[in-house]
Amino acid sequence: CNNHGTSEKITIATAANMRYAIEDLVKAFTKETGIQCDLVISSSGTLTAQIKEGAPYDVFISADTKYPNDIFKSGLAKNPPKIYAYGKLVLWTMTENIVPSISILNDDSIDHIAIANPKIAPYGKAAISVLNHYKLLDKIEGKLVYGESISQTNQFILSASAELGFTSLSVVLAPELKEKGTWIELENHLYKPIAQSVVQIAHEKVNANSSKKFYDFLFSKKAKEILKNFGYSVDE
Amino acid sequence: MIDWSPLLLTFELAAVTTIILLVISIPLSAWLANSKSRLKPVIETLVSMPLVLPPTVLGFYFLMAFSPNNAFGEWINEWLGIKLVFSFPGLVVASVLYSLPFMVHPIQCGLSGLPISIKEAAYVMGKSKLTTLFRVQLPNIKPALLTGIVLSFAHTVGEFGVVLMIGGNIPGKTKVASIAIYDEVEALNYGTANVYSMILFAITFCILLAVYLVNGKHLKKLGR
Amino acid sequence: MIDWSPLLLTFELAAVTTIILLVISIPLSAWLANSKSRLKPVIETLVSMPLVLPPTVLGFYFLMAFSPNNAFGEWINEWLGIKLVFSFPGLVVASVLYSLPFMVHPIQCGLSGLPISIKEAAYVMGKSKLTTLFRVQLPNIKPALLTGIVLSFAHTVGEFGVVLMIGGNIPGKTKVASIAIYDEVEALNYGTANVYSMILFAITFCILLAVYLVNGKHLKKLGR
Amino acid sequence: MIVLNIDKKLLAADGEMNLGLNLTLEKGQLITLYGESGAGKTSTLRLLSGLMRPDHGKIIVNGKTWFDSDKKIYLPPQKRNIGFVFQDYALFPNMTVLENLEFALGKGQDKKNVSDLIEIIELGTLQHRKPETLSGGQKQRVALARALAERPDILLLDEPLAALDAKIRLKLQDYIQRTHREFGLTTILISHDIGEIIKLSDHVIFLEKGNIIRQGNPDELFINSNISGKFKFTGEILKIEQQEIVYIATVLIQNSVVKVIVQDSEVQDLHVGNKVVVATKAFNPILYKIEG
Amino acid sequence: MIVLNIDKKLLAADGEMNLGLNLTLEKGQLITLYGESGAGKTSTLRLLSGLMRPDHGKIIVNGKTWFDSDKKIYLPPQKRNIGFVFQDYALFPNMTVLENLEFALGKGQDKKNVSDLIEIIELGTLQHRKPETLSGGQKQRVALARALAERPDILLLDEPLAALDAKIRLKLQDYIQRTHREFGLTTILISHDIGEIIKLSDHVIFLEKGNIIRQGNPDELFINSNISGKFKFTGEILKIEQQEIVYIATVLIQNSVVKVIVQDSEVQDLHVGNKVVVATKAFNPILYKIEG
Ligand SMILES: Nc1ncnc2c1ncn2[C@@H]1O[C@H](COP(=O)(O)OP(=O)(O)OP(=O)(O)O)[C@@H](O)[C@H]1O
Ligand SMILES: Nc1ncnc2c1ncn2[C@@H]1O[C@H](COP(=O)(O)OP(=O)(O)OP(=O)(O)O)[C@@H](O)[C@H]1O
Ligand SMILES: [Mg+2]
Ligand SMILES: [Mg+2]
Repeated sequence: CNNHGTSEKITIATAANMRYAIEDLVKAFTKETGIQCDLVISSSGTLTAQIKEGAPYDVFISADTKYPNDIFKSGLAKNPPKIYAYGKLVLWTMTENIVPSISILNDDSIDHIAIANPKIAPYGKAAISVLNHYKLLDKIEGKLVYGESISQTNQFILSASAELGFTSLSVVLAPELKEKGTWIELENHLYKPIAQSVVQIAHEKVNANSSKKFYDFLFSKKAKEILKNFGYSVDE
Repeated sequence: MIDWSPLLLTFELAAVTTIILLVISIPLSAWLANSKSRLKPVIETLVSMPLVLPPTVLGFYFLMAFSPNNAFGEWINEWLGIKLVFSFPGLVVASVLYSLPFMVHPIQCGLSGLPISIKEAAYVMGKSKLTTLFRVQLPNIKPALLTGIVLSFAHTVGEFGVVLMIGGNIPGKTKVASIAIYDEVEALNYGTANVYSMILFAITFCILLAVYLVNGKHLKKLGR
Repeated sequence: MIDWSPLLLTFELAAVTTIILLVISIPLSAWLANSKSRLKPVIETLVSMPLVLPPTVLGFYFLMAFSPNNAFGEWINEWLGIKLVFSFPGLVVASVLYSLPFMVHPIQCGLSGLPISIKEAAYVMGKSKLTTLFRVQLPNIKPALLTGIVLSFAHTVGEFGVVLMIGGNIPGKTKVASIAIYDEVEALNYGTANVYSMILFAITFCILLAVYLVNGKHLKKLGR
Repeated sequence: MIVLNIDKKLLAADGEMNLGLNLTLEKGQLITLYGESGAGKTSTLRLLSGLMRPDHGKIIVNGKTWFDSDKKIYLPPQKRNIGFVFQDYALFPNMTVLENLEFALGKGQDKKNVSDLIEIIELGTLQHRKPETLSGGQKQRVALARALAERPDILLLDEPLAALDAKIRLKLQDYIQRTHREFGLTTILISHDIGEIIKLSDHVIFLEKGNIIRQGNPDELFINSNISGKFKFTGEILKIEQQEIVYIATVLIQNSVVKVIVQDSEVQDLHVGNKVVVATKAFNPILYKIEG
Repeated sequence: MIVLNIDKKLLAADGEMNLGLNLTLEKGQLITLYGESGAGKTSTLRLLSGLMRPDHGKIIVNGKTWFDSDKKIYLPPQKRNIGFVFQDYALFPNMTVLENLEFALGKGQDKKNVSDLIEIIELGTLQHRKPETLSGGQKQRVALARALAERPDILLLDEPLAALDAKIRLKLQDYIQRTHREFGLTTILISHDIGEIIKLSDHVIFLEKGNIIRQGNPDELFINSNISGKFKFTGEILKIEQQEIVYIATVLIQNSVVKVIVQDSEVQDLHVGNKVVVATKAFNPILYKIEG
């Protein structure tokens, strides 16, 4: 967010996996409209629970469709969830002498493979599909370590505690991390598309006008460009 | 580049929580130390129970309880005009409940370790239980009070799960240092996270060290 | 459908951690209670410091330190053959460090509250410091030991951030109840989360209540 | 007047012991409780002060009911205007000697009491010290002064002078006696020292295993025959030597030693360590002034 | 033989006080420390037992150096075979009476010692009780027995009998004496009771403000110095009345009041409140035994 001399301000609740892209998005949005934004970054589950108990968030940008759907069903969203981008899965390593590939996962030199918890994180679910596709899951299940969110999975990989790990393309493309480690992108057809959606929250104090502006901005050309830069695919 | 407001908020929260905990725990501990009631072990156990739930989950239950959608939250909101979710008072209430055992147990343990005759001597002098507690018993269990204060304070500084859930991470209002650090670590900005951690660490270290030094001098004066 | 293994793992972790903490804290507290060293306040402060970092962040630092890429982690791995990341021993080490103040401070406080002449009487009898500590001093600070045990145990049961970070949430190996509950809450399966919480709550409640009841009876026998 | 009529079960050496007291104590008297270790002396003081609750019975002090099991009256210790010197002193470790005494003052009482007391117990130079660094005897003096500071109606003394040397002991005996008289106190003392008891008390109560086995004035109780003649002292036999047909007993009285001739018939009954009264009928004393 | 030659700065009533001891004590003797409250008696025992460290000097016991500030020798209390009865008893609250005694036994020592001791201190029925519920005197007896249980070479007694009644006191005096002799102990006792001192001790040391002002055998110190074949007491003048040409002074001695005729020439110097000595040359005292 930045100071633009206007009193208008919205709070955007964002899932952890969008944390890199959202900063650029918000910058562009504020530049365009002068509306300031506060960012609250947390897990989708937490944000959902908080919104249901009246958290003062205006827009909820989730990492999948399940949580926005839940909010919509509870009557707290202005409209049904709308997909703004699709995430992509990568296999990433920090260890110098490892070249990431599916085949290496079964190698004895690999002790731990980090994935996000498939129960709650869409990237984890996608990683499991990939492993299933290669019929690897049974063989390497003992090597899997689970991060509670994509961020935590990243920490397992970055600290090299896990030699390899599945994460989102947006992470490895983030400016801070571009030079770190090596990664390969996994083919799209190996997992169900990771559809990320957004809802506009409906509560009394909501800044309807401004939040609508942001909501619309997310589907603008400018926003799509930013999202693409961060490795998301968008409907065009 | 450092945003100081989370740090300020943290120490404000820790200080307020510790003070409130002292106020609540002193009568509660005194009751526990004296009581022969059958309820006593039950209360002793209950005091520790908030600890056994993961903080975020505890925070989730607090969120449910404090929410204005709920009878209790609504009641607080209407009668006291305090909104407990996503507000500083809410953080305080949650932290107090969560850190209660760290204050209550040491004080109770200190009080029950004092020789009974000291208390009795004050009673016979006509001093009320309250006067005796504040002028005689508490001043003689300073190490126990200190333990309670240090544990509660440090625990509140590092508290994170409960605060995140109930506070909602709103900058300047409920975004305390622990959450800020967590955020930076999550964002893989280890540099900033380290700086925050070091500052938090250094300030807390100085506060606690000062407390222990003063305490040590005090005891030395006593000729111990 | 309840999976019992996280619950078993939790109580195993809490029990092992509490026992190790007792073993470490008794000599440390005894040293702190006796020492007139200038280092004493510094050590007292350091013991509390792990508390002031958010657990996940602390866990992250542990992860860095324990990682086999790191000098320390490598050393442990090579010399002791123990891998501390993503393993039960790692959970134990992290929990021990994290809960250290809950054991050390109450015991220290209890020891320094005992009349000096009791210790001296044992020394004059020719009893070594060790014998005196175990046969005379510790048996006379049961409430303080109890406080330490209860706080450490409960805190380890509810621990979540550190354990999650260092443990990697591996079912049957490092997936403890607190993480399982958190998972269910995150997955919006509030029903299952409630069931888990209730079970965790109920079991811990029974354990602590039993401890306090036994303790209460014991004190009553003493005629207190 | 203090009327005590109470029962209390105690855990004594040989199983349960019933402490049964049925006593009427006159106002203004100095009463001594005497009896073996474990007889129930301390317990009696605790029952009277309200620190221990009788199982049943009544305590009425100057017409006011302090305890009545039938009417369910139980005045808490705070409401009983009592001074108590504990066997273990029970000084407040966090307060200096002066603060201990000042804390004992009631509302609106004069601080001058305290400075007088400090002078009398000769602790002036110690007044800013904490109890922990005092010697046993110093502590005991502070405890006594503290109990007097609150100007109680009833003063309970649980062996207040046991740890004191002869000099300060005599001084404090005098002080107890003087305060007792000046303030019209009713004082109950526990003491094992017969000389002290005879010197100080108007009335002695013998306790044995929780029961009053005898009571009366100390002369009656401790001295077999009623001694005529005015001049008499209690002392202790230090030595008995035979010299031809008579025996010479060396007796310690206060700090002086007296040699007394004892007849053969009397000597059977006397042993070293026995407490005795030395009296005389014919006596021509001379006075020497003590300088200083 | 115990050679003590040490200095220790203490925080006394009136600022710093130097406890300076230069003593040679013979093996097997029973030595009493006597002196005012705060004179340094307890501190002396603590220095000897190793619980307090002298500032400088030497302690040599039976040829063995326990402390030497020059040679930097400091034997810890554990290595000094000493029995100590503390002024506050210091019983272990977690152990029963029996366990307290058994804990004190050295390795391989016979448990029979303990049962003998329990019988002697008459606490048989109390042996399974915890110290907390014992009376003050009962505690003191346990403390004494515990110190004897370890069969020390040197026994240090800090007012071991202060809280006891006369009967048990006499009994324990005998027991201390007997053990002292039987086991060839060297015993150092702190006591304020002159009778007790004369009865028990071979050697008395007078301490005043940290210094030894006199020492010798108790008869020398307490008897010869005080006695001059005469009978004399200190007292206080209560009243002086004129009767014709003589004056009659009423003097309070202990609890008795004596009337003494004073000559005109003497009366100038005497005033009410003066301390005086009352003495006599012709005196035929009679002894009466006190029961109790
Ligand atoms: N740990 C200490 N450090 C410094 N001074 C002390 C310490 N303990 C006691 N003192 C002081 O040393 C002096 C002598 O104390 P000590 O206990 O030896 O006296 P005492 O002769 O045993 O007296 P009492 O008969 O009253 O027990 C006292 O003035 C006391 O205040
Ligand atoms: N709180 C208590 N509950 C039950 N019994 C007790 C309690 N306190 C003391 N007693 C017992 O009551 C009896 C009388 O104790 P008390 O302290 O009155 O004795 P005492 O006459 O003061 O003896 P001493 O001269 O040794 O101080 C003892 O046998 C003691 O063990
Ligand atoms: Mg008693
Ligand atoms: Mg002493």
